[in-house]
Amino acid sequence: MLELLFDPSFAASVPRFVTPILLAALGGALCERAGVFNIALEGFLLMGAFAAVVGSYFSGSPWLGALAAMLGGVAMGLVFAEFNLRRGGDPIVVSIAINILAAGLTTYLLRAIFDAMGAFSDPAIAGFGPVSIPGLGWLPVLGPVFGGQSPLFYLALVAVPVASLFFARHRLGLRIRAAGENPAGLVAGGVSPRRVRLYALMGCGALCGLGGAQLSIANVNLFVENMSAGRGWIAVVAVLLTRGRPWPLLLIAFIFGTVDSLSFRVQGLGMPQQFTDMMPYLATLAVLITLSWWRRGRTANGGAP
Amino acid sequence: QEDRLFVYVSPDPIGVNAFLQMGREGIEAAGEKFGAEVRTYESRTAADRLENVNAAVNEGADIVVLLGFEFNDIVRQVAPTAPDIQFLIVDQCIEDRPENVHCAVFREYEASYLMGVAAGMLTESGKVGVVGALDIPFLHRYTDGYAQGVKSVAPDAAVDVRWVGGENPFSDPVRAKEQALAMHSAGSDLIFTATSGGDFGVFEAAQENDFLVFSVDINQCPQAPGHVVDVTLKRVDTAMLQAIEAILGGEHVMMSLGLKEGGMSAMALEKDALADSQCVVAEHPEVVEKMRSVAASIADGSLVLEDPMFAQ
Amino acid sequence: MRTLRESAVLREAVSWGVALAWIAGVLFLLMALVGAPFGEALSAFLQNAFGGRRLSYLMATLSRAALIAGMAVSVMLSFRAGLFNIGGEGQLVAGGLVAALAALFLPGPPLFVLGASILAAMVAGAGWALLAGLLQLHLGVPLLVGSLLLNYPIRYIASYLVAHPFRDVQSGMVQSHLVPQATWLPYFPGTRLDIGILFIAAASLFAIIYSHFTLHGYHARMNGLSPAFARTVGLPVGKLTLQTLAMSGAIAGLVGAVAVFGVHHRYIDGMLVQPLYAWTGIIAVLLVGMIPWAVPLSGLFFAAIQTGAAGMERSAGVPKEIALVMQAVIILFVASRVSGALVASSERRAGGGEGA
Amino acid sequence: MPMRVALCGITVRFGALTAVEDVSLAIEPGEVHAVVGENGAGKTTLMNVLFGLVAPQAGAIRLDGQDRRWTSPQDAIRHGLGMVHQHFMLQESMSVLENIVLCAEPAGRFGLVDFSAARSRLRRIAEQHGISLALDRPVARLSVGERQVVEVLKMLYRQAEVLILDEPTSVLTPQEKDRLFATLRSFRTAGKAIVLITHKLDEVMELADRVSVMRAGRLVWSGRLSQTSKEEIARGIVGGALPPARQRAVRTPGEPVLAVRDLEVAGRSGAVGPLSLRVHAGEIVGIAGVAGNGQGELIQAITGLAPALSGEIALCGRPVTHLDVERRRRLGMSYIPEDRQRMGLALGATVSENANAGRDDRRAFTRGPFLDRAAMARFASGLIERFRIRVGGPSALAATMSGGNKQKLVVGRELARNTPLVIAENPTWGVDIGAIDFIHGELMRMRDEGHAVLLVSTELDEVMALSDRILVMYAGAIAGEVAGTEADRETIGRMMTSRAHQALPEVA
Ligand SMILES: Nc1ncnc2c1ncn2[C@@H]1O[C@H](COP(=O)(O)OP(=O)(O)OP(=O)(O)O)[C@@H](O)[C@H]1O
Ligand SMILES: Nc1ncnc2c1ncn2[C@@H]1O[C@H](COP(=O)(O)OP(=O)(O)OP(=O)(O)O)[C@@H](O)[C@H]1O
Ligand SMILES: [Mg+2]
Ligand SMILES: [Mg+2]
Repeated sequence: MLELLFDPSFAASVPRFVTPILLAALGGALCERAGVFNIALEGFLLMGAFAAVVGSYFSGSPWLGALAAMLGGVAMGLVFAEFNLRRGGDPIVVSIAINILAAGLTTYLLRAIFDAMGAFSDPAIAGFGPVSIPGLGWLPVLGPVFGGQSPLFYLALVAVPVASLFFARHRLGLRIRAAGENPAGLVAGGVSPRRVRLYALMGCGALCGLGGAQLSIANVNLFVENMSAGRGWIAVVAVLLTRGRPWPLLLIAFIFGTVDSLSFRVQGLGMPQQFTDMMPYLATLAVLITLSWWRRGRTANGGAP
Repeated sequence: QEDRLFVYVSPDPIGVNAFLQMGREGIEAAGEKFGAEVRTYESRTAADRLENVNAAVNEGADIVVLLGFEFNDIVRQVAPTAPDIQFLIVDQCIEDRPENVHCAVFREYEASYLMGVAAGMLTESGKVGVVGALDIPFLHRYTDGYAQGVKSVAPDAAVDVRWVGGENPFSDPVRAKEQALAMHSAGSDLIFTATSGGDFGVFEAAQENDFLVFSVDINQCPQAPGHVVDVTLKRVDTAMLQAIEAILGGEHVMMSLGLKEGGMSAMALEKDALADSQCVVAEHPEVVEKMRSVAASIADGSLVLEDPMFAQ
Repeated sequence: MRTLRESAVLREAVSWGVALAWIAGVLFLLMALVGAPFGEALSAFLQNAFGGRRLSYLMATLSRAALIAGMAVSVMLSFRAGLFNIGGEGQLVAGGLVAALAALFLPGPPLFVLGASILAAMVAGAGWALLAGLLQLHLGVPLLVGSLLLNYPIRYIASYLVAHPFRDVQSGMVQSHLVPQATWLPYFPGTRLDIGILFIAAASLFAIIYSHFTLHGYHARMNGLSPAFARTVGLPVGKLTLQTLAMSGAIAGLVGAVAVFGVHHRYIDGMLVQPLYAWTGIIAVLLVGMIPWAVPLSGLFFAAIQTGAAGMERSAGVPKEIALVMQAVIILFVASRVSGALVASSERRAGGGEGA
Repeated sequence: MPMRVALCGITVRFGALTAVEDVSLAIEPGEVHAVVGENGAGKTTLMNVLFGLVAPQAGAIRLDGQDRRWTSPQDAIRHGLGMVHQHFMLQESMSVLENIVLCAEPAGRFGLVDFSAARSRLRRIAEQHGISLALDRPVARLSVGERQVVEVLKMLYRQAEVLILDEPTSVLTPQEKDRLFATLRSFRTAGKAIVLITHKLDEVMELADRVSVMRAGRLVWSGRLSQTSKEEIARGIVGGALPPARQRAVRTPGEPVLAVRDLEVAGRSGAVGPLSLRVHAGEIVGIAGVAGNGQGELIQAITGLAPALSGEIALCGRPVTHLDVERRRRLGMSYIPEDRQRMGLALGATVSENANAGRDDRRAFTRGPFLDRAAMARFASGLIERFRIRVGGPSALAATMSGGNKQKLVVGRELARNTPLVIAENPTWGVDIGAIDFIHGELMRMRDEGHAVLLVSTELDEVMALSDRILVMYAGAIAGEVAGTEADRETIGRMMTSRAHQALPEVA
């Protein structure tokens, strides 16, 4: 039975679940820390997935596809900034509108550019192949997890410490944190929080774009309308859970990815699909509760907070 | 200049759904043939469906074609209030139908059964898989039909039944691909996919890991040449044309379409098209032979299959 | 003073004009892109949002508006109390599911069954909301996260229940059996609009009165504006939280029941989730800055653009994706315009205080 | 390079309210320019104009004879202006160092902040001015006084030539104040211009070279300190005669109203306590001490805002240790919190809504479950009148009131409850002299009417002026008790700071 769960492809599949969520969540973290309540990650991700296919199809290079994806994400970030930061629209309303916009726009452009209804799959879409990391092959579990994945996975992994360093040490990172915590302090220091938030939104767009690229030119090589399929929302949940801190985000993304990947396999044991679909959310809830119990236990035992 | 209006209401966004696309082709053909203006109303949600049917009535359509059993309740509500309007509901017949409600149903499980037969004959690992978009009764016509077909030729073979699920089950090639990969690495060497937009992902998985798949609705073999064994064919367009003709002729239509009527089929049964279909089954004459003989016995009634949709 | 006010009104009017011009401009561009006739599309939009034979489209808009406004009112109660309850969807599903099952299994005269089922739905909605509240108060899971996460289990539980134990097998769908016909909410005479909207109107009225005129509503709002303040002046913060959540959840449950008894007459998998009633409710509340009396109107606005866009798609040859883009564009411009107006009016109110 | 700043004919309006009207003012290098005036006189607004935070409706800013227009504080900062704001502009989650460099980060490769360069520069500055503060502590754990030091350091770090300090001393201990003043003097010697906003005339007399007095948005007097006197300034501020000095009536304390025994509370740095104290009816017990020595935790435990780890609290003879805030207040407790912005008021609500929150006599402003808005407004108007709160009316938003008026609203609301016990935490923080006198008078009146008053203040003068008994807190414990009549600065100062300089962590 265990073999059925942890079949040979299990370990290798986890990163494919993790990468889009992690990238999008890191983007969301930028916004969260900057005090922009951006729950449009779903729309950003979708636009990124679409732009990746466009870029890759016309250039023949997955890297240019990824670049196009980042630009697509940034474009959505700019729309967000225009309507939230400049015109003062409520961020949640703007987010929902952007999710709708992305769904409509990608479908429309799919038809306009590729003359395709709902889906576009073509050998000319160059996808990311697996990157082999020498010396990892022989490792039992880590080998398949960390070897032979798409380059975007490694990028996402590297992005975690980079983001952590960025918030701790980079001038923009510092300002982003200030914009989220006490923007009046920035104003008093002569820095416009709005400008800082604009940068955060653009960074968020770029990262979500890469997440979308992982979906459409790494996990598969095609675009289907609405193919982000709720992953942006999972990223939103992860961001809210961790309040945008990069290392905990990595943990949550891995829990989510692992459980999700596992839930596919649990179906093979006969558990109804409705329950396997529930698993990642319940696992997250369980982790949350455990963490807060643990934290509470520590403070109650007189430890300094 | 056109004095007739046909309205086609889809239960879901048409998008990548080959079945719904075929419905649109059918209504357009009918419009052309009978000189009617044709409109397509796409629904996204249960509430949209009701609104769209009401709108069709409101616009004074002559024939409203509803694709899918999702419209049962709605037709029951609306049809009596609009006696001049003819409703054709495809995929299910409601009981005690009013005079202006017509129906055409497909017996998808018959064609799926044939896929199962082929899978059972071709499997080397003794294990085959089937993945559906979502665990809904309608898709059991595919999954259960397939499983029965497998068992009929390989009683010891195991059938792994799984679903895409998630937030967007009918349009998630990423999850569908993962599910196919997981099934393949759990031992299945032939996988039947009925996942709508997810099919593309399953095809990719098959090409990358070199296993064989079956698919549904239209000839999808060219999508992944050398990896698609066979597909079930569902002739919504011709069925719609026939039904509309009969309705216009004043009949109270109730059609059930399976292998016998030619409403359902498989590439293996298409004597003319098989050679150019790029389907793998063409390379296995003994499988084609068997499938044709099973199809014949289903058609002549010597083999009776239960509709899995009403199982449980 | 008078000229000041007049010029403010004028400024407001002008800026609305500019926003409308923007919307029109962007839409015109979109229409030109897909080659749809702009004027026809526009009239189709309005016609399909508010017109139709015997106003049937207006009825469709109202029917949708009822559910959206109901969810908006539910969310508003939470938000005004500073409770970021975005679990309305779960509470709605819990309500709808329990309403349908209760109506199927409760014995007794139809009116009693209807009443008891609605009550049960409200209790279920309240219970699901309370669960998120308890998670926050006792297990340290922030309400925002907890309420959001709780949407998923109930959605899948409901899906499982109507896919397996309580499925109407003959229908071939993932749905429960029809509730007894005698419990269906009647239509307004001569229309296809059920009287469910009256329930929602009552709930809205309750919420408006509650928010503006009751002690509890006042306390909840103080808690919403500053939890530290509320604690300091001795408001029972924990109790307020739970009571407000329960109220909010009960209204969401009521909306679920109205959808069952008024519209679908059974619980169909996804019928409360796919139309995004809960999310639309949230943005309807935020659009008008949580001003109670404006919330139902905002719900009507969103319903109108949804039915209008759907109608435009049906009759003017505008593809569905363009209809989607159009909705987004309208929401974006109107959202920023309304927020601007709210800020301006609150500034005026604050500034004008001295002179009054 | 020394710089002359002039404000010419500045006018600022907020809606119908004119906050600053036609004010002209010159700020000379090498001078300390004190700006005084009642709460709401427009001091902060005027300085916000100078600093680019508020755009004036009329008037100009002139630097060395050249007209300037600020589009944001960034312009002002670039031109050498620095401001310490009345309400701190700090990031609680960040360390002291991060706060100081924020917005003026010395960036190295890839825009990474060169913290070590900043650290060594700060160490030099701190040594130069005799300031000590641990740079790596998160600001959330600093006391208000320490936060003030961070704000000053921030300005020093930016090498501002014109320094604006908006009520910098209102939260400092005498020692901290002396140190700040020494720093300011060294600035003056270095030729910098300093604007000091304060409500304490002693400080003006001590440090200022030039004084400007504002009243109701207008500049009523401006000139050299030597040309005026303390009394004259005070008369200028209140616009009339000064209130007579207060006489303390002799009174024997009655029953204990508040009794605290062996109380322990979790604190920012380790547990506070065990503490025991009593407050009797008809007496004011003052708690003196450097901010951050456990006073906050003690008050939180007494009010019920934080749980007690152990020990007992009794109110009017009833144990209340396990009761919530609401029940304690009903039993007879009122509380004037130190933090009026967050705890004292809901800034987004109206004056009336703030005034009526936490009232026990709900019957008086409700009918069944419904509110009697008119009664609420009447009550708020009563407070506005009685406590001379300068605000548009009951329906104005609390956020638009000036700091002093906010404080008066909080004090008014709490005192109007007329409870046996009143807890006042820095009740005159940032309040003008007229209002200080008024609030002190009200607290004395409460005492004279037989209420028990527990006064916590970092302001030694205030504690000494009001208290019948003084408890001194140090390091989470009560370091000593002095009778009010026998109190002198020396004794108390020794108790609260004897080892305080050791407690302040060195510069990291
Ligand atoms: N943003 C604002 N909107 C409306 N009115 C304001 C605003 N800011 C300040 N005011 C009003 O302007 C007047 C001057 O306020 P200001 O803060 O300058 O007073 P101040 O002299 O600094 O008082 P304090 O000594 O209490 O700090 C007050 O009446 C205040 O209520
Ligand atoms: N290297 C950088 N990378 C990304 N963003 C930056 C960088 N440098 C500055 N910014 C951002 O640009 C915005 C404004 O840039 P601007 O050039 O006006 O500031 P600055 O002059 O660099 O700041 P300072 O006040 O320290 O002189 C700031 O909000 C800042 O966050
Ligand atoms: Mg001030
Ligand atoms: Mg610069």
